[in-house]
Amino acid sequence: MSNNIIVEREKGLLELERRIAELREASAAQPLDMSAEIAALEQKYGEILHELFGALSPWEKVHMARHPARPTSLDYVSRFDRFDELHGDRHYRDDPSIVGGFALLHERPVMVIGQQRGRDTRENLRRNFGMPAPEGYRKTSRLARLASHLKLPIVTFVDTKGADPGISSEEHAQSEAIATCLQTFSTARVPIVAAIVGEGGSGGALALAIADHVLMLEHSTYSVASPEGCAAILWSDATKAEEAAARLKLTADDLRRFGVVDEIIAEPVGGAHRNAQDVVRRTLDAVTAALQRLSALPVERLLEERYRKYRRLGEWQAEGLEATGTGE
Amino acid sequence: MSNNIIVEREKGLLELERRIAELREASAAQPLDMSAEIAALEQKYGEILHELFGALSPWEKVHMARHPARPTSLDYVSRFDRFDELHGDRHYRDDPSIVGGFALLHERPVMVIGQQRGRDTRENLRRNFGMPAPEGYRKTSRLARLASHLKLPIVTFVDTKGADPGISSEEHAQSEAIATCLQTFSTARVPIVAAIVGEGGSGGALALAIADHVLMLEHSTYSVASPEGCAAILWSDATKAEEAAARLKLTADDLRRFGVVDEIIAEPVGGAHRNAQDVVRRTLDAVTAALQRLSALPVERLLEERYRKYRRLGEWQAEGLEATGTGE
Amino acid sequence: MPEWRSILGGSSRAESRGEGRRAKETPANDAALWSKCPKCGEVLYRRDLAANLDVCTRCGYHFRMSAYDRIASIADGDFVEIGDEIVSSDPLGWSDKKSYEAKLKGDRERSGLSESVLCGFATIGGFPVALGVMDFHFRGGTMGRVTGERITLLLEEARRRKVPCVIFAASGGARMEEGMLALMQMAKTTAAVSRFMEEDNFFLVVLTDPTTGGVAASFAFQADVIVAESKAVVGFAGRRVIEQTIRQRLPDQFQTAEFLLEKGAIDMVVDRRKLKDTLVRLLGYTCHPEPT
Amino acid sequence: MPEWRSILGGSSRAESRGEGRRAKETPANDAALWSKCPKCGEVLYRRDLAANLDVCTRCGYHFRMSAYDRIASIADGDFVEIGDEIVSSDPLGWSDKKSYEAKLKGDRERSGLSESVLCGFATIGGFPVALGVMDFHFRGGTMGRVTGERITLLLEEARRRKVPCVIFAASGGARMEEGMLALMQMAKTTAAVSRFMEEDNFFLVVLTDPTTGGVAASFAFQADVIVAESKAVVGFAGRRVIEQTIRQRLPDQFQTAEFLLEKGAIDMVVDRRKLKDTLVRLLGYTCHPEPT
Ligand SMILES: [Zn+2]
Ligand SMILES: [Zn+2]
Repeated sequence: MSNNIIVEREKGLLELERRIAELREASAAQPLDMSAEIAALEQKYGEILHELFGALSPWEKVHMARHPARPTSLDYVSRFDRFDELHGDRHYRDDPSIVGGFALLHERPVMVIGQQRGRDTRENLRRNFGMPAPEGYRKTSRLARLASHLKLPIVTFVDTKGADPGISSEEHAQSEAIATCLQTFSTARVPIVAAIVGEGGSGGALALAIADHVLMLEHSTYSVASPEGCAAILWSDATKAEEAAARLKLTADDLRRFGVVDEIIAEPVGGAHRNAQDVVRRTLDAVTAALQRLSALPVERLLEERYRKYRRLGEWQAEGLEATGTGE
Repeated sequence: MSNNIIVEREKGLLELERRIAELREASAAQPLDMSAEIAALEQKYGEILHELFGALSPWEKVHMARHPARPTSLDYVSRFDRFDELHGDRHYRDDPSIVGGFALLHERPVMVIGQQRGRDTRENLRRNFGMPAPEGYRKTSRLARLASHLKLPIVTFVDTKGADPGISSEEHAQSEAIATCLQTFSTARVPIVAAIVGEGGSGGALALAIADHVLMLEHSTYSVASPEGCAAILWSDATKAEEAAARLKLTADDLRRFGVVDEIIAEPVGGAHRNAQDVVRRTLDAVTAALQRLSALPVERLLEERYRKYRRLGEWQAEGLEATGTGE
Repeated sequence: MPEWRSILGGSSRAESRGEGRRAKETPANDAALWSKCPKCGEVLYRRDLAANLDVCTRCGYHFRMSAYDRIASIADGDFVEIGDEIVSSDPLGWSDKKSYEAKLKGDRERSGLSESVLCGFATIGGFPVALGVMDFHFRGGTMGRVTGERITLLLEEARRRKVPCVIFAASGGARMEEGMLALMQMAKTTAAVSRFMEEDNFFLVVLTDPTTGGVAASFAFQADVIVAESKAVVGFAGRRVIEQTIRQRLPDQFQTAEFLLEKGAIDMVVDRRKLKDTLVRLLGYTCHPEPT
Repeated sequence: MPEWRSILGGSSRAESRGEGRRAKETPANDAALWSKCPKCGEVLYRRDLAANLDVCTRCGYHFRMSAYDRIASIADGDFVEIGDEIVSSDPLGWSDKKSYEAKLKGDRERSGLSESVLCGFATIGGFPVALGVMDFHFRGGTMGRVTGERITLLLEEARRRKVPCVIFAASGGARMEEGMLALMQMAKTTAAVSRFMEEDNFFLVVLTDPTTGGVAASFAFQADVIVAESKAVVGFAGRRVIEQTIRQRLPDQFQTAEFLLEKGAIDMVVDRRKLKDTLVRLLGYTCHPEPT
């Protein structure tokens, strides 16, 4: 049994999917017209789909964001016109949980950097489940500095449970590595677009998400801590994760409202993996539209607006207790 | 038996030193006037000293530069008005073969960085015989950048056989670490004074020696490779090290002539350790004099002159085969 | 425009804000005059402990210090607070709303603080500085919106005045109850530090016990010079999280200041009793006049 | 002012500089038409080997390539050399003077090169670049005064023309016989790279077998992007020096391009037969016009 409630729920649909496929095959092989039966089944399928996934709770979105079939960073990068991967932090190691390099997106040269988890156990072990070590964050900073030096806009894909919490990561100054990322993205003299495509877990996600324009997929999540972690910290009870998910305001809608996210990419009913190609296409279109707009700005204005954007988050008016920067 | 030919040669003097000390003691304890005997012995001692150490060959200077009693970087730093050591490369390790930090020299705030060997086996193991690992060079770059950021002049002390040639140093990109030092010192926007106080071994020494003003102690050496290494490379015979030492032009006089070194600090007969306090004092005076001069230059001029200085070394006139940059 | 307000009058350790400021060390019963050292077990007379800067007179254990005591121990005299008009509410409407606001209220009363950081201007050994001090007694030093806003204000004002900025960090990380708005303070403070440092200003951070998570991984580890107090626990991930991940107990030394020094992550480890002297020395290098 | 001179006429692999340029692979006897692969033992017809860019047609072993062949394999056509009027003499008066000058003379004759690097301007896939190519066949690719001077000239001229600079490194390190003047070329080339890169120019280095010592530790590892040829040995210290220090044999994989990739030191490892395509792609990212 999967730990993922979305995967569990999908199992009921598998039988229906199999039957539709069989009918289609049969229909193609014989002269009999079965289009009515097929249409009926497909309608039923659509109804069930809506019933199951039409309105997802925050907790369901947490599982959707973690869905093993959900498009990963490389699924997006592979749809760029071209990609040449660059490796390493130049000091210690190439961390496979971060992929990055030069790319062409709709003919525009960019630097792309993403967090990469695996699809299966073997790849997950290699990619450390998408949890970057300090070496990964240092590769990120290096590539961002290189992009700034070469005047290439930066595009990032965020998809991580969080930074790696292992011994050697602490020994190698994970805090410093993430802080340096934040500083590098704050000061990079080129447009930056970030897309939260899966799980956006805490500081380890933010390290790649300081951007002039932040996109977020409809069912992605982005939070100060994982719901499990939050529940453990606040109530010493990880089983209250569902409650924490609701309270953390980690959905795209919430974050758009708070001004943390600038634009939401809609997903098909049932999640991005049900029509990955379309989601990826629309995401890349949105990235390009944002880059087009941002590239027109003089660099000093770009940096000033980036500063103000983050400056506003959590800003307070002196006379009142109400925040001024919580969306609108 | 010591491997150091200077240490060996000094053993003959020990008996004489002991006798002079005894005489002095006796003279102080009893009314008898022994000043004539003492003077005679001291004159003899001076004559022997001159005979043994009056004119050192390059090979003898190699051993003088390696003399275990020769003042090390910390012997100089300890004579600054004040020193606050800063540690670490911020990534992996604090390398004890590099010491550095804020210091006051004749009331002037500076950043001081030096290569530090040990005086005994235990300290040598801790300090890796003064051979920095990449972490040491990264600490150096970090402190040099910090100095440039805070507008503090940089003072370095060079004393190393060379960069550490171990496995982990290669694994941690020693080449990149040294190259980054060279780049950092080339571009630091503050005056830099380097003092070659012991052995200046190859690229591992140069990493701390790109400076606006380079001082060198009279019997220090500074060379493209150790004489032993050079002999092994060219003639596959390390025993020809003495011949290599002569050919490498590694003495202060040679290097002053080539324009690699700007100023020579004289040593007492027998070497710096025979009057360390005086040598240290004169070295620090020379550093301050250089800083005084360099601090008066506008930073753009300082950087331009630093560039030209290294630009000239090995420059050729198009019409001839003679170098233009070999001295003055 | 922020409004200035002096919270400390004289040059002695300020006693003006009531008992609250010695919050955690003070049991509910105000009459309690004794504290027990958690390391060596020594029972210490609280006045002696305070006179020794909350360091155990027997074994040198560093108790967690309140922000007010910290300022009194470091600043020469007056501390002019800024940003104190900015206080927290409950931006997420943390469901059972009362609980978070009640916690804030409780911590305010117990600590005498309005938030987890106190920011302002002072002199240290005669050098004018922007000074920020976090206090673990207020919501575990977590960084919420107000924490980030105050630190940002401090850095912006320090940049305007061209004075060094010194921040004492003490934090359990980002504050859960303010969600992503808390996490975004990492971005905000980092951007402010970057602007401050771009103009060759001196940024000095003192890591105190404990400094972890979002505070460690943002402005704290951006500093020019990073000093840590003896034995302070400093890291990104919490010890429990790591132990759960690797399924084994970590050595005691792990994530201590001394461990970080060896790993090259910080510049120096300093005993609290020598901390002011150290800061004065360090500030002297950049504020020193040219020799004549 | 440097004087320009074209050394390669057509767009095919230049054959104009005589047999010398295939120096080390060619035995003294010019009639020898065969080369043996040191890795798989295959005996290869030299014309086939050349057509395959000096890569063993059986096992993919990369023979060391001459600078002329390299340029022919990478540049689109014309290569306009600069700095060729600068040639080495014996600055130290290397005692038994004849030996060093005789070695230079011998290498010049055998390799057809005047020094260990060939510098000039060319286009790669249509992109104009400054191109420097070191050749291990000339004094083991060691960096002497002329090497450093030519590379510096190249970088200065590339900066003036605002074109990317591509350097193929192949070097045993600094040249002993030129003593400290050779070592100083590390400082000189590094300073030139720093100036070149300060103005947002693109610097690309290809590490070929072997790249060690003073060349690795100066301009080579400063590059924006570092590509290495398959199986190239790259490091600071020589293998023998390390083995003597640690008193044990090193694994074969140690210090190979693939090893460095895993250790994060370089950006990519490329088979020589795909190298030109890779360079064209990489150059395209910075020379690409804005989309309309
Ligand atoms: Zn105690
Ligand atoms: Zn072969």
